[in-house]
Amino acid sequence: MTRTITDVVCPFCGTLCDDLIVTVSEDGKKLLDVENACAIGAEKFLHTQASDRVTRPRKIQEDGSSVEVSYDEAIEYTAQLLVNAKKPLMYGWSSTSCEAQSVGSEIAEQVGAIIDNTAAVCHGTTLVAVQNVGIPSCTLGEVKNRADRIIFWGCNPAHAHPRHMSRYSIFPRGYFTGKGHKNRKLIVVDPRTTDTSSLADVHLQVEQGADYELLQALRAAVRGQELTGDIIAGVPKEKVYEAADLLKSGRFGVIFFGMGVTQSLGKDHNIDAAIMLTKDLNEYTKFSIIAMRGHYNVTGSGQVLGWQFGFPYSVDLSRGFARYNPGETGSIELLKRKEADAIVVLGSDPGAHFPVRCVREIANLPSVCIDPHITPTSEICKLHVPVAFVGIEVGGNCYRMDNVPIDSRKVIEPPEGMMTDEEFLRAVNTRVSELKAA
Amino acid sequence: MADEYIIRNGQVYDPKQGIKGDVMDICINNGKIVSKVSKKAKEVDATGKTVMAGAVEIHAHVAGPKVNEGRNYRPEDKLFTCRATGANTHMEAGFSIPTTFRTGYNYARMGYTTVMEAAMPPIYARHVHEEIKDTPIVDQGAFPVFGNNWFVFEYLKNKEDANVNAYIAWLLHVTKGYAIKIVNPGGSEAWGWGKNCDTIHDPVPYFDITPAEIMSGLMKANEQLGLPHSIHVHTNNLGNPGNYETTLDTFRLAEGVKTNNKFGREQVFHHTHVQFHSYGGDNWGNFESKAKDVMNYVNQNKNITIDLGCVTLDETTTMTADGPFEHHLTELNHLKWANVDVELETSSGIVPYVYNPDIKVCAIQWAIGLELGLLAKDPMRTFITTDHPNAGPFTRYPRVFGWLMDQKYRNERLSTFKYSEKVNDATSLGSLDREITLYELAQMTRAGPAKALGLTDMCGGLAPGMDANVAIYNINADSLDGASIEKAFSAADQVFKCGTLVVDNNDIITETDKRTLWVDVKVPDNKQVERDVVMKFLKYYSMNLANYEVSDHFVPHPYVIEVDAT
Amino acid sequence: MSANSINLISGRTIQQGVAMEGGKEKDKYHKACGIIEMDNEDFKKLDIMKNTNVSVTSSYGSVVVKAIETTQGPHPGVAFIPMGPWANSVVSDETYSTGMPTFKGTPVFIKAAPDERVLKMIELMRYNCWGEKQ
Amino acid sequence: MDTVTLTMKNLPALYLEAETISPDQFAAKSPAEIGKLSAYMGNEHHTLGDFFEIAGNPGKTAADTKIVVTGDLSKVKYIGMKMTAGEIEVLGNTDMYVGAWMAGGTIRVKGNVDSFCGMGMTGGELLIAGNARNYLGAAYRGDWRGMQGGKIVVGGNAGSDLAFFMRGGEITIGGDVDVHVATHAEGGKIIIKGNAKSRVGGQMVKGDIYVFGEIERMMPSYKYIGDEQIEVNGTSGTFQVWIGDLGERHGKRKGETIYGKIYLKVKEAEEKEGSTRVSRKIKLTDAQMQSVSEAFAGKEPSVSNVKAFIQESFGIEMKPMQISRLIDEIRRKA
Repeated sequence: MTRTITDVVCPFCGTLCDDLIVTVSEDGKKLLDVENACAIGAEKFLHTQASDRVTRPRKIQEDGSSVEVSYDEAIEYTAQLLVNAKKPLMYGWSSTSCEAQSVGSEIAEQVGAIIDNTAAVCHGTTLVAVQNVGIPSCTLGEVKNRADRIIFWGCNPAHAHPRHMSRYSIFPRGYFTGKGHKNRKLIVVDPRTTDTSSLADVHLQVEQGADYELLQALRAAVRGQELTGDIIAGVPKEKVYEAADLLKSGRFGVIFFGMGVTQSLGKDHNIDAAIMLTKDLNEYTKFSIIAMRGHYNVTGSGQVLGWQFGFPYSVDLSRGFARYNPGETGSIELLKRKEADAIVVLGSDPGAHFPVRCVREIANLPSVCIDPHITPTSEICKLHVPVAFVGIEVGGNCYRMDNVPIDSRKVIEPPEGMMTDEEFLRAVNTRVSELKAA
Repeated sequence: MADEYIIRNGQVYDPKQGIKGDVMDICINNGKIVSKVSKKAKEVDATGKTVMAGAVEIHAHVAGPKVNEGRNYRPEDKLFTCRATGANTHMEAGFSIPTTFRTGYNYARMGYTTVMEAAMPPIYARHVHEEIKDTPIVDQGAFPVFGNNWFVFEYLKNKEDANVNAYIAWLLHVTKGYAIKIVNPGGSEAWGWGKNCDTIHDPVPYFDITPAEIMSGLMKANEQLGLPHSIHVHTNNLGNPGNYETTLDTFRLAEGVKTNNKFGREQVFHHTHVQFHSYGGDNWGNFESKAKDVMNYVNQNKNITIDLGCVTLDETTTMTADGPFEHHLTELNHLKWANVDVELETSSGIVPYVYNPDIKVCAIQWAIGLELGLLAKDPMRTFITTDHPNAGPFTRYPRVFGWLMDQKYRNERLSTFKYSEKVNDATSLGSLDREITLYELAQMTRAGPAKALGLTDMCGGLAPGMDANVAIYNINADSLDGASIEKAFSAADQVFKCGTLVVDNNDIITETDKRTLWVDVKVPDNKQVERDVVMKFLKYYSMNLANYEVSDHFVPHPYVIEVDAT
Repeated sequence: MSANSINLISGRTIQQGVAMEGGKEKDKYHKACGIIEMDNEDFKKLDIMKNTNVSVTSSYGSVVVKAIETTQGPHPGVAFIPMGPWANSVVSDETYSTGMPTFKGTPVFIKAAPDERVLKMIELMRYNCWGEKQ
Repeated sequence: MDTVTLTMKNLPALYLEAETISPDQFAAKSPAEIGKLSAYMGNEHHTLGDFFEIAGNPGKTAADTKIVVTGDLSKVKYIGMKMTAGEIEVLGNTDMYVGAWMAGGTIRVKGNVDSFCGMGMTGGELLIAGNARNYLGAAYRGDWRGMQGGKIVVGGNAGSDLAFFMRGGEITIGGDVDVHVATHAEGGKIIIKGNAKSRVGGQMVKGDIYVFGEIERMMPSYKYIGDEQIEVNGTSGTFQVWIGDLGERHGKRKGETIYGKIYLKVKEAEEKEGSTRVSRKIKLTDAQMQSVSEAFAGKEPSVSNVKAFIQESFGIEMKPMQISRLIDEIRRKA
């Protein structure tokens, strides 16, 4: 006998597809099948069934080998580490629920930590750009119902957000878009020809790292100004003018952008220019811009930190009040400059996704990694605390790339005796309070 | 909670019972106002002080997606405005868009105990409730927006009253909403195409309905359902010279409409932040006040209530579900523009704004807000707001009180503008000698808004049986100068929330459990609406219907007002 | 960028995503990320055989990966390593005080290294952090 | 003017936040009182006295107080933050936020400073003998009001995002600058004695930038409108005048549109032949041109390919702008 659970939310990427169908064993202990998910999402669900899954905390020995410890020992170690640190960094918060993030905030406030999420190496520069020039945006349903111009700038949804194009942006038929993709023009801007650009009506193969020049040129072209140079950032001038006309000729356009602009030279300035292009286009037609947030609930972390402290990421609480400046309080800077003296990682993998100099610093610090998987981070931290998979073995609220909140569902039981990250954090928080009171 | 208190010898102002500054004791037991308490009751000496019910905020933007976007995209609003973790308080940050913790604390410090969030986009309801959960002390409700909703458009167009009512009941239920909010009806949908509805008779593109029909239809539905609050309207054409005609056209929609409810509410129509809707002239050069025309109408029509939306002359952050207006604003001041169009439901926008006293228009806007308040014949139907944070942060209420209650205080401000003469030419403020009294203040901030919200037997008054929300201010009728008023109302000496002493010696001493107010309406089963909802979610929403409803754990302390409309 | 340096970018591939969720300690991840995608032109230019190991060196570090022909090209002068520890052994950590490293646009030198081995995830981490090499 | 000398005696384990090192804070205090002023290390509260030897006495007011800070200050942040008057002299290198939001007085740093110095500055002088890193004279995150007044002089080089959102005041850089100069500027004057990379004046609405060296890559949204003979801080010469950023909105004054302006000094050599474009030094021989056009016959030549090709075949380093012009030439020939 099996049970099927519908309307399940996928905890992989910021697209938060919420139409998955999961089949589980009658006792709710085994996950048997996942429908509607992309390859990555399906793998995420199925990995919970791995036979070699770590189910108890592990301390890493001097010699690199690891010994199993109890959750109580892990809680004590984590609380002590946080209380004794002068400037602890609490990083991650993306692969978890807003409820767990809130507990994290309480701990961070108690110990005067710096709390940062994966926007630091993802869309942090997007948030900075938004702080500089704002962002005219819309929900993904608006795209589905109205959009006839789609621009993918420096992103490759075919790989990074596999169901994005079919659910929201290219293929769906909406209220005003009955013809689906037939009435949508797709422009892809990417230094590579990608599986996404192969679908495009227009591919602008921008010179890598010159997006800012191309964007400002486009803005000038939209204003009918004359451009200097006949090749603009690797793109022939005529093609720039054609693109400008194509954008202006639509009724409702959307720019989706990703790591191609946030992580290339110029960073926030690239997005800044893209946002201003969007704003300019609203003088001719309707245009919106949406960041392709990658990580499951990174958006939610930004929301929670926002209403609790006023800033979306890289929040420095060390002085008892909240401060923010990613160029100083961001995880990368802190590790590069050796400003932090301890680190707790939850729901993220800096070991895999930070530059090597920062990874080396993590390895040198007192460190805890709270993550269901064995990861590069878990391998270099002093303590690895495995927890239940959020969005699969425990529910909780999460925010989509367009900031729409969705309450994710629990579909199966975690392995016997395994804690959820929220439970673990609550225990740590209680212990921290005791230590502080003492 | 169970504690007994007796507040002795205060000068009590309670319009609910018609008490006008009499020296008397107020008794509290078990969270409620009572007529007497036992010997064990703790005493609070209020001699020479003013005692009022906890104030009721009828319109502010304090929780939800656009508020938080405002926080996150304005780090400069936090610069040097933070307050460190205290003995009884979390960290606080933000001036014009404070964090949820500071929002709760600052309302409580000023003696406010009930706060309504003015605009909740239904698909974002879960977010609104997450923030309400993290806003300490004050009771809160949120108004879902209906004025640009595709279901509403279609049912009204087809004159399907029963379906309109059933849909409203369903949406209030799934969003845990409190009342029907209407923002730039039709205009925010038109903004989906970069267009707008400038008058209440402009048809909404592709939907073959007008703003007037939307507002009238929802007003009718509101009374058929008998909801606690009336429709809560921000009409078309906000913020433009000459818009007072649109405003009066909108008011006239209420003519002849009778109220129907069991909550003691007398109005059928509430119009918010009227300051932004009382402009004459046809450009910013000949921009002038039409407060007189607007208030003459309001004074004569008893089934209308309004709130002011007073400009406080600060650097603030404007945010509204009126998307096209924010675009218009960013074109004027070139400051950063955030916009979110929400599928099938609404749009919204945010732009920082500096109300500079040296700019003529800003000074005139300031004057209009105060004119409206001073021209109000019935303080029970005219409520003080700043449309926080649009015309200024709610933390400036005490200053607005000062301006309204002390002619000298406001004239000092009026006479020191760079363009004082022009302001005097464009408004009548200089000629108004009225000074709002403490009793009228209690009407405009307590009894009035509570009654308009249908909460007249719960809050906003000090009658036995009502929630023990009480504020004690160190001021009295003998010392009502602007500066003292501002000081006293900025930080109450004591505040009780449902019988718990939450503010003592002007600061927070505890975070009692707040409550979330929402309205659950029973209507006859309606298969067609059920089918329509399923269909629309399948075809047009980006989210599955099963994931749309705000489940109960997002509302840990619900206070459900049940309405039977079967 | 000097004459024979290549412009390195890193990013998501669906294979990397699937392998990542399947377990980063597994072979699949190592196979999906321990690679560098290059154009034919560049293979010729640098005189490197397809599907052989190469050493990639930048001013930020060095790593051995397997060179394969690009799956999403052409992009002459640009090489691609899927996001992960291998890419991050060489990417630029310059943030220009924005907090964001330059994951895309690091000048690297690529040399044939047929005798070198592509380290497994755990080996690579230990080697990068503590200089251990099994 | 009376002088207080702070000498670092105990190096902080982590970075030290010492915004209290400012004449406004010191004025009319005894050395003992100064020693009790707060300084923070992470979440630990300390005092200046814990880290510094304090000698001498301040004046009655900030204006007649001079502070000399010495020792290893490379881990000290916020020196002179928000100062309104008086003097600070830093003997050596120091970290971030030197003179941030300063409104008056003078800060002299003998060594280098890190990022975010002179942020949101409204007045006074910030004089740095060495190099400054990123966001010098810039705006705080989200603020549209960067440096609004006062003067910043850097002897060495400056990093990226110099004068981000600048509204007024003057900045002089003795050496080179990194990418993004005066982005979003709406006023102010910037003089760069050395070279600039790219994104000079991007999204600039108003303001003047003078570059004595070269600009590696001019924004495509800037337009060359001719040469001018001008004098800048004593040195006069011929400058190319570029207006932009043409992608931005621009206000009008008396019916005339106001643009951001970049003045690019024309090198002596070029002045003779009269300059019309950025640096013409490098020119390919016809033979070289020939081989380039052959190499790319029938292809869609991208700037980076051609650049690389020319580097390898002739060992010539050319600027992207020159390359793109060269590509047009090839096109026209073909």
